[in-house]
Amino acid sequence: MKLIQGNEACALGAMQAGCRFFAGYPITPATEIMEWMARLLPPERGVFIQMEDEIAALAAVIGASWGGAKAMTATSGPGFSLMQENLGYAAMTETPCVIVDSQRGGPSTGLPTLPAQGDVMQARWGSHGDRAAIVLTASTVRDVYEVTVAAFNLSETYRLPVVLLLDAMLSHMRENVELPSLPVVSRRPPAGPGFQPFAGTEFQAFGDGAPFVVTGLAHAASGRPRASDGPNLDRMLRRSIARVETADDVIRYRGIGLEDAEHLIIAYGITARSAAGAVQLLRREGVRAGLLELQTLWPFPERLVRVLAEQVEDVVVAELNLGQLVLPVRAAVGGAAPVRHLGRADGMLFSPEEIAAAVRTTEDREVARA
Amino acid sequence: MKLIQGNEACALGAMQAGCRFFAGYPITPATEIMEWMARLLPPERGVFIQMEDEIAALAAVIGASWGGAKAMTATSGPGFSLMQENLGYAAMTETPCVIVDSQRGGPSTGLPTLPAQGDVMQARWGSHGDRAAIVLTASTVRDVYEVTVAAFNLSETYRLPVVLLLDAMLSHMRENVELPSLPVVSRRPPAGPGFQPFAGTEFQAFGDGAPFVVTGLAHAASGRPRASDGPNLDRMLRRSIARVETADDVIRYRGIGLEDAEHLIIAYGITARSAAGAVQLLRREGVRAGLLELQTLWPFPERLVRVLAEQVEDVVVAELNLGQLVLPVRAAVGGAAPVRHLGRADGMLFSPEEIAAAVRTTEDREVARA
Amino acid sequence: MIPGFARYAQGAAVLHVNRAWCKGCNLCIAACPSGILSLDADQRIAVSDIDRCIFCGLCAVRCPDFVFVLERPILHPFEALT
Amino acid sequence: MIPGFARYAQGAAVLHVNRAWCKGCNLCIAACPSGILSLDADQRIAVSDIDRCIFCGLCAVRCPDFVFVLERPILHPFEALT
Amino acid sequence: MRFGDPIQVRFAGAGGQGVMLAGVLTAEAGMHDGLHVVSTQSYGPEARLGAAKSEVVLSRDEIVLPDVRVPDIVVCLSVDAYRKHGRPLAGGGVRIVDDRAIPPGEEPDPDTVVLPLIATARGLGPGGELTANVVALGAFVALTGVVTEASVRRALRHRIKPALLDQNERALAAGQALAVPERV
Amino acid sequence: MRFGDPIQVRFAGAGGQGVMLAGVLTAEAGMHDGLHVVSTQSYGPEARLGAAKSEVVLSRDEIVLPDVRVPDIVVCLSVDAYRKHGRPLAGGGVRIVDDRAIPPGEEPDPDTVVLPLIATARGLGPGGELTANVVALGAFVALTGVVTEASVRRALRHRIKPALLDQNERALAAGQALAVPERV
Amino acid sequence: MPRVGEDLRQYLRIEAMPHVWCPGCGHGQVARALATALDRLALPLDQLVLVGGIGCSGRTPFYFNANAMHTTHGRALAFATGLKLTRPELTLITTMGDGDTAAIGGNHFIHACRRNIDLTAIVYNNGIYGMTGGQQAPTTPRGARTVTTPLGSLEPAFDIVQLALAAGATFVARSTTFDFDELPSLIVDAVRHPGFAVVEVLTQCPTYYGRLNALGDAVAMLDYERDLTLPQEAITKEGLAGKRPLGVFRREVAPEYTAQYAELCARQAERS
Amino acid sequence: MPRVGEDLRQYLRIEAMPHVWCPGCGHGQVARALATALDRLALPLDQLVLVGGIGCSGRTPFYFNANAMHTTHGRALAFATGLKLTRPELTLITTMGDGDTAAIGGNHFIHACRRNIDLTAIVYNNGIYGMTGGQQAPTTPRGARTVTTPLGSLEPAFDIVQLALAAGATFVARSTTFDFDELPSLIVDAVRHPGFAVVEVLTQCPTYYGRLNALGDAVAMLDYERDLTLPQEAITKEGLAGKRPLGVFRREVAPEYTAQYAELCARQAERS
Repeated sequence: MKLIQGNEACALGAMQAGCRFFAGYPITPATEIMEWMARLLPPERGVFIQMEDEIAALAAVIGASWGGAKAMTATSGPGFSLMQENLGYAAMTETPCVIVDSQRGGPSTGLPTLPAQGDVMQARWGSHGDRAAIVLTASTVRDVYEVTVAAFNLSETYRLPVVLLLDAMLSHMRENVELPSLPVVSRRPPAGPGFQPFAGTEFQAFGDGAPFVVTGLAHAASGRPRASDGPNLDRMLRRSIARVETADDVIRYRGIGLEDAEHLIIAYGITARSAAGAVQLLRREGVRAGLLELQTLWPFPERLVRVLAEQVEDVVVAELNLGQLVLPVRAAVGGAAPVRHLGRADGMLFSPEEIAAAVRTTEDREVARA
Repeated sequence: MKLIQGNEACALGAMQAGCRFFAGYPITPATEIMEWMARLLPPERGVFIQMEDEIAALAAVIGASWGGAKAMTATSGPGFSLMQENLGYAAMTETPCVIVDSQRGGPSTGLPTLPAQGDVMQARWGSHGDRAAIVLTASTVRDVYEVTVAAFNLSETYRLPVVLLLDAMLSHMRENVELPSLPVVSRRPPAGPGFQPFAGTEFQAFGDGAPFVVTGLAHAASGRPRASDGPNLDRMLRRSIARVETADDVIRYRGIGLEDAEHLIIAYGITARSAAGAVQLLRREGVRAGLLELQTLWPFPERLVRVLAEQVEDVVVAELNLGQLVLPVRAAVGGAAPVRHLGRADGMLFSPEEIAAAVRTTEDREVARA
Repeated sequence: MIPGFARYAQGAAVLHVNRAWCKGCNLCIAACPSGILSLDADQRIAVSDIDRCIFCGLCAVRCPDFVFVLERPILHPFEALT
Repeated sequence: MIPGFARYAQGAAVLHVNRAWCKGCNLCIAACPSGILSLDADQRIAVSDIDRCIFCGLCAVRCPDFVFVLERPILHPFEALT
Repeated sequence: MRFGDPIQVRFAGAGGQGVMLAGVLTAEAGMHDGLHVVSTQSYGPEARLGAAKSEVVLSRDEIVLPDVRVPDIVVCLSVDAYRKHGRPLAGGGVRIVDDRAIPPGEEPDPDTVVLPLIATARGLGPGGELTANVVALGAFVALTGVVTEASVRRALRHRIKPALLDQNERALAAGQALAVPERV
Repeated sequence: MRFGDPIQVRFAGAGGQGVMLAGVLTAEAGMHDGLHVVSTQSYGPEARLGAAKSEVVLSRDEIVLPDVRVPDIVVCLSVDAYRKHGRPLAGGGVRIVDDRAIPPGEEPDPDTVVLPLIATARGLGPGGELTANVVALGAFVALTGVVTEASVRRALRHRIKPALLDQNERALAAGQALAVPERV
Repeated sequence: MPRVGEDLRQYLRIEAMPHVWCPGCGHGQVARALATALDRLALPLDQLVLVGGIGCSGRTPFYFNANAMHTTHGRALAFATGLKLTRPELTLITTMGDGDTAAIGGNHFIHACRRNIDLTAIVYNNGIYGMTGGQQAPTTPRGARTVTTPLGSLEPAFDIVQLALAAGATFVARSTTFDFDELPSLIVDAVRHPGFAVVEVLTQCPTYYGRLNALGDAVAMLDYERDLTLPQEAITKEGLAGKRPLGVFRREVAPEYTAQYAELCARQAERS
Repeated sequence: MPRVGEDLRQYLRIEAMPHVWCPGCGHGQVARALATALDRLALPLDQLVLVGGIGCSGRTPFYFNANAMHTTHGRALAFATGLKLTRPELTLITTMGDGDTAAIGGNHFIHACRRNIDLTAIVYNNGIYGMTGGQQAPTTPRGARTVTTPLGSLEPAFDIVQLALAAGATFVARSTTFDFDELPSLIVDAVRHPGFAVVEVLTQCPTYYGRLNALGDAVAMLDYERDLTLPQEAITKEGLAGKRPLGVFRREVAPEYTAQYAELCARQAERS
């Protein structure tokens, strides 16, 4: 049992997952991840470097990944905004890597030391064009450790940049945790000769075999550019998206009281703690509330949400923003139940009571109608 | 009557709207906007400058706006990704300015010369944190001119960065057009003494009155930073979002055959042309199709879409991406009608026949069910 | 009298001290040739004996916190430098 | 014989020319001391009189398109430079 | 008009052969003729190398699709352009190809008119080869009647520097003359 | 325990007075006592200037809310910290304040225990003032019993450099001694 | 009766004080030098814009009674470029730290040097990131400890002056917070210079740089600054002896961008 | 029997040829010089990575039979940094244009110069943006015409060599496409140099720069390059007479980053 900070748990999770390259740039509230990696990597002969900006940090991470290293960077909103171009490059080149965004109040410089969940849509849609995306989050320091390992594993399995969303509270708070050893997915080398670097999810680093090409232009399975072959790109993008959307290990979530819930709360990250508290409060009052805590935000678990929505009277989405994940929730629910949004961008957490009150309001409405 | 390119129409619209500052950086397919502005601005004593990158281009535009100039930049996906941090700054500082993104096949360097509509979500959600957003698009060269003027007008009215989404086809194609003189919204100076630069939508440039503060940190109405006052930020963001969401001049659209449509096609930008062709084809066959062409993508016209969806049997969303605007459409429709998505990321346009076929498929299904 | 400032007079010359802005960094103390400055228990600057002040202004030019304002009839050589 | 290359022989010395890569820029023509290079109607390089070729290799070192390959028994002074 | 509505036209050639201008002139002429027009063209490296193209759609109605998929008329000025952009062609369409642009040993399709466009341009005096595009435009006008000669001349006056106007007008006439015997 | 569950504790003081460490030591001691703990603290300029704080939540159950809104116990080491973070306090709570941290002329609230924490630390010898946080922690342990002395000592051994351990252990004891007469 | 310091209070936004900087931070001394310079320049404050980046030094504009534009990290000069081109009559001074200027903002810095727009850039160089808690800067000397180089930095540091000179800045100077007499004069000269002017100021961060490198408190760090540097006039023929030179390294009148641009517009307007 | 040029074909990815560059573009000549240098270096091609940026020159890696990483605009050196740190045994050469290097990529360039990681940066400087159609570059000479400076550029141009020197690069050289004999040798020296090496190559863009500035075709532009420059050994005491010097400007062995880092790891690993 150790008392550690969320950012430290993230660094320890990365090391456990086999991360051997970190490039970063200072920014509150993510900086401590970098500071920990600066200490943890050299003894393992891993590489730590502080780059000149966040753009360069992600560029270096992608370069390192093509050198064969599991690689990570960590930042917050402003830096994450700067990384969007290279995030798209990582997606286009199917580069495994992990990008941590510890969310703070925004937009812009905003509320640098206060927590938020305002980058949830950006994490999926912040780069231009279409791409496959995996975006994870966590609600406890223990989860941060575990989800960081999962981020690396999924990144390797699907050859994708994986985004892990933390927040200023989770990054900076300390909690007592046990950190178990967890299964780690290794990078899969080419199965045999005639390897095509963009045909599947096997991976060959530069220098480990026949020379090949990596480009952010649309490209063939060989990697060579096909900059005006649209149908080829369309095919490759759909394949990459289908990989994650049909997978059975990508959607991570946790349920409380879902079996008999009449009122569904959907929450994620730090807000899931408050939501769990709200379920406790409500259940004590005899209100059958349930919590769906999403650890995977993207690909959005459409079917799961739809199925649950069909079983309840109403849905409350609580998040520390002015309406982000509620959009795919509404699209998924598709009228199966009324969806109510509870959002804030004031740098504060929801209290369990605030979420419970929102559920009670929908409940009251039911009663009034009945 | 003139034969002009979409990019030229954009530059001419900007000049007509009173744009007197342009900063840009070369990128296909937006570059000609910059080239035209380099010629058009100096004779009007407007400022043109090519900056060192897209980040600097938008920074300079924001700086110029605070100098009192109506200001614009133009780019494509990769540059637009780089602008996301400063786009958030413009939103946070309520800076009027116009950002043109001529979309090309993506992600990353992608298909640099081919059209796409893959930045539709990014234009709304690409920067970290919550913000008010206005995003427009156009489907003809004539519209490009007019919507560019509208972009400036809305930007001034609501003190917001406005994004105008073009695409490689529209930017580069020439069409015969008449370019009328259009009403122009001027920047509104402070009404009287005791002016608070962030209390309303009046605007004072630096040097035109008492000194004041502009910052990307959360701030008071005076502009002075309140970097840990979350409730203040929450209030200011909600106010700014409410301004555009309750306005009656922000939502621009065009309908074809909506009066009696049984099948609703939702399309925008270059795809709206194909969709209009599809409506023609279908109507000739006796299928009552209608087109909702959105010129305003964000704020998303939820009520409009909901109302229309309630009147039809089904909805087809056609767009040159793998599923973007369909998300808010689905959320707005909320089960009122089945929503089918027709997307592509192959750098090609839909033919009218392809869209018509999608509508027919839903129609056939109806028949089969009946 | 400057509002909010403590006032230490030596005849017509006055040393005004804005204790509210002092952060206790010691820079003025090290700079003072007369050794009349020190930190009190609140870690804020205190003037012990204004009669020994030579009104050189070094405290003011060294202070990162705009704590000191000097008022005196004759310009001191250092003054041109501030 | 290099596949895809036209072959111009002068005894044991051979000038191989890959016309498919030629873009007609004139750089080799200007560089050729013997004046035996020109563009044909397709705006691609043509060798008019291989017997006047001195096999200096200037065409090859000037060509931006990797069009020329020289083959010859004795190293020419320029060769060390390529 | 022998072609349907909309009419789709493609000019193809090497970068520098002026196919972009040919397209713009055609579109502008169509505009003067009272038609709706859209023109598009290659961009980037493609536009600078061997197989650039520009395309024009002309119609009495508003134009739905700006891009050309199966043109009614194709004009080709280089071998690469012919190979890359010479096909497909709509039924009843016309392909106008420079006599040096047919790959050696290849037989042109029956719907092809082969003309010495570049040679004719060269014959117009120094710098004449730069007007091969306008010679081709002349042949296109004469052969298809898609746009009127008067409108093409008006477009020329608008788009061509005064110093070069005379030469381009002569090129247009030469192209028309070239095509008269071939009128389809 | 006289407090509810969870117990919320706040340490406040100027940057450099070690309130961050006090919070971490408390949390770690709570962990050794078998409790669930969460600790948080000020960041950025706030943490370096006059009114920094660190907070700890301790509970027998999993902790829902990591942030402290109305603490049960507040420890204040500076005037600015007292002004900014000294209130509110939960009913039945305790406020432990250094005797120099009460603003001059102000009367402390009745739920306040005023102790010479910094003066006591200074009395521990050279560098002693740097252990005011641990003196405060000793008083906190003695007054509230929220965590056990044994666990605090274990946390000290883990977090304090060996060279400074003895001094800190003496500071802890001094704080405890200071508080004994005040036990609430 | 003259009041030393009182004149400076009018340049401050009193309600924003005390400032955010740590005890003994040199940034306050730079701010005082700037206030002194403004006093000598006698500029109308409503025609002055201080443009700050992100980081400790970027907050400077908040404390002045002039226009303040607090921008994004590294981009102050790009914002200032747009503003100055639009309003050449305004006086613009940027306040940026070493990370802001030379890490994330390095590109905008060298381009501003190149373009020669009439702006003044004050570069606060304390060799470390303060706001985020003591990370390596591109000006951190090789071997120095920061929280991201716990065993000492492996990277050579930038010489901001050399970079500015190579990039084409027409006024380039260096001073320190020790040199309370020189610094305001250099700022005055820089602002008066009709072109792009850079003033690098070596300033102390006792909280991080001082603590992590055992350099003592602010008082000791000022002495350290003194010992680390050499005024140009004190350079003997033995050279710098490993010290950093101070003073003005270039002062050269060259075509200024906004003036050239106005001329170009005038020519164009005549034509059309 | 020796074949001039034949040896070079083995370095090319034949199926990717002909390349994308315009007729007479100097980039093909730089590529040939690079192939020649590779031939002399006798590197195993599977241990070589060519890293390109965006723009005409950035496409160079596609035409070589080595590993190719075509990155984002301006960022090639940042990608290369991550790759090289992870795999110090690989040889990395970046191919970037002047806009790529000194406009959008200026910051990564100066930081790469500073860090002294064992990379070679070939900078293709043709004074203009080619891929997008002839816009101003930070290397466009003042007065030169581009499509975004139709009346002539108002901005001074960067001197890439001076920038590299000021930023700390340990090997800095300049050559031209005219100098077909020098250029491959300089690339060989740069690759062999144990640290960060910059080779600036002046190269012609007849399609845009030549046409817009009436400099004639590629042949005329090569003569223009010759007349614009002066080999260092030809510099007389009258100085450069307005010409740009060619040759090696710095060649200095200094601690290389990856070697230092490996040492640091070894020390750390021992400790733990």
